[in-house]
Amino acid sequence: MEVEKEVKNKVLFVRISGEIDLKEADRLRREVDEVIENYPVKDIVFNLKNVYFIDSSGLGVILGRFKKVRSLGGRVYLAATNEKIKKLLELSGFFRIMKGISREEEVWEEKAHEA
Amino acid sequence: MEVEKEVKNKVLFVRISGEIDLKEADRLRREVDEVIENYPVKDIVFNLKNVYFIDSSGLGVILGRFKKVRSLGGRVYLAATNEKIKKLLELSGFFRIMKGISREEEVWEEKAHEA
Amino acid sequence: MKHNYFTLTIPALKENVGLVRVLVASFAAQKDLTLPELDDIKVAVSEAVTNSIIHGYGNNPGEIIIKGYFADEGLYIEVIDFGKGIDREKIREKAVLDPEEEHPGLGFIFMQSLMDRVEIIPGERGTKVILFKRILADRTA
Amino acid sequence: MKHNYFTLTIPALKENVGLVRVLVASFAAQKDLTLPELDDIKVAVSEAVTNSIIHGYGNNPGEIIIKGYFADEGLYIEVIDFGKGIDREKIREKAVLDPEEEHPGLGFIFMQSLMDRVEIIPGERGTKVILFKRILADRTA
Ligand SMILES: Nc1ncnc2c1ncn2[C@@H]1O[C@H](COP(=O)(O)OP(=O)(O)O)[C@@H](O)[C@H]1O
Ligand SMILES: Nc1ncnc2c1ncn2[C@@H]1O[C@H](COP(=O)(O)OP(=O)(O)O)[C@@H](O)[C@H]1O
Repeated sequence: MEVEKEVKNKVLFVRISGEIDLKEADRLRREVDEVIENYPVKDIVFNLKNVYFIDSSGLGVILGRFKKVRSLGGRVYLAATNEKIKKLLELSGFFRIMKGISREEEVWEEKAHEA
Repeated sequence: MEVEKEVKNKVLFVRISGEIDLKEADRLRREVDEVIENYPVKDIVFNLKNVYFIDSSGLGVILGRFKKVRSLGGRVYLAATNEKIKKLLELSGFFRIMKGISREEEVWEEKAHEA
Repeated sequence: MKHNYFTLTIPALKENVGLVRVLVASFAAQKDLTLPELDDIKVAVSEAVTNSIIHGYGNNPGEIIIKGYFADEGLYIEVIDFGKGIDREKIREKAVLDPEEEHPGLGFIFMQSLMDRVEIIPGERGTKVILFKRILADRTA
Repeated sequence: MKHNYFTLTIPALKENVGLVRVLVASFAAQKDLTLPELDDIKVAVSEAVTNSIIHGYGNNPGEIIIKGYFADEGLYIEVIDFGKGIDREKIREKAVLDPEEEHPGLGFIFMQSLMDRVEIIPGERGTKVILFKRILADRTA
């Protein structure tokens, strides 16, 4: 698993590639929380386009971050295009509480609508 | 393992891709022998450029074909560029009895020299 | 193909979840399964092994046994641990959208959605989970 | 990384040589080995398992056990069969360039060239081959 992070306008972009399973979940949690705690972050975009494997350990980290930002009025967006990843996001019910997008940039449109 | 065969001027070109281990060795032997028995074949070129795994089961098939054509005055050429395959051909001593080439076409030059 | 099977024993370590996935996927690929079917199997097996590590052994040392075999026109995968044992009540009582901690009960939801059958067998010590994926008859050749 | 290991039991079938390669390669990859080193290990393991199938069991049914573990600053792989047993005389007596049949004795030549140590242990029944590959100290982290 490789993780790249970027904050723009209070939106944290987390770009992940590779596999996210039990072995990687702790590191992903730590990396994201470190940014949340040290920078002004309201919303998070998880870019999962280059993730080729994820299971409930990885999804658990995303859900935990969702709870964190939600308590401060923030939202979580999931950028996923791979069918197998989307199937799991569907099954887990994530798409009911987080917004699926196909390109990171869509987050700005979404936020404009909300505003 | 995928095998493609072609006969040109009594030279049989055997182009192999994938893995050649115990599971595939029988089929490779059968496919090559079928051509040798039904067409006028003097020399063989094994093109191993797209082989990403070979072990002694696969090399045993090549050695067996070498013996067959040698008894009729033929030769065997090995087209290999991948370092890990070349290392095994070196270790096995194959390069001492069969000619290594880097492109299939080199076989015509080699034969011109011999003539 | 003759009757094939495997039995793998590993310590309950995080880095072995991926190891099991790789083995199970190449074993399953000996039959004619589609890539999405192989992906389903990988996720389900990952969930069962993860559960043995974090719930069965609570991240403490222990051994996990994984068995695979083809029978009843499909693939069986068994994941066995000798940990604290499973409390059936705990399964599914958790709601996905109001997660307690970071284990929202997705493991069995995934196993059940992605496989054709899931059996949970509490052992004398520990837990056995049996996963079954049907392989369409005309593709078992 | 904590002490890791695996034990795999499979029937002596041709299609399982590749299965063992895949498992051993992903196990070995938990340490920091180079790709050429992983390739060496794959070939050596392939040879040992192939020998158990064709020589140990003479292509008849039987079981093979493969064990892997990290110790002595390296990787050990054991391949164990319960077949007809090995006749030490037969090893290396064959000349590579004058092959008898299609088994020119390359198996042990490859194992010995590609690994740092090879031990052949005739058992009461069958054969155990132990392969060892050193992992450079500054890369075991
Ligand atoms: N191997 C196991 N040993 C003991 N308890 C288990 C095991 N597998 C699952 N459980 C129990 O079943 C519950 C539900 O598991 P699961 O659906 O995978 O969700 P999660 O892992 O997110 O809690 C776990 O929280 C745990 O209490
Ligand atoms: N597992 C085994 N059980 C019995 N005999 C074996 C086993 N492995 C190797 N041998 C014997 O050792 C010989 C040399 O093996 P090897 O170097 O792999 O060459 P090859 O397989 O080409 O004969 C074999 O021909 C066989 O007689």
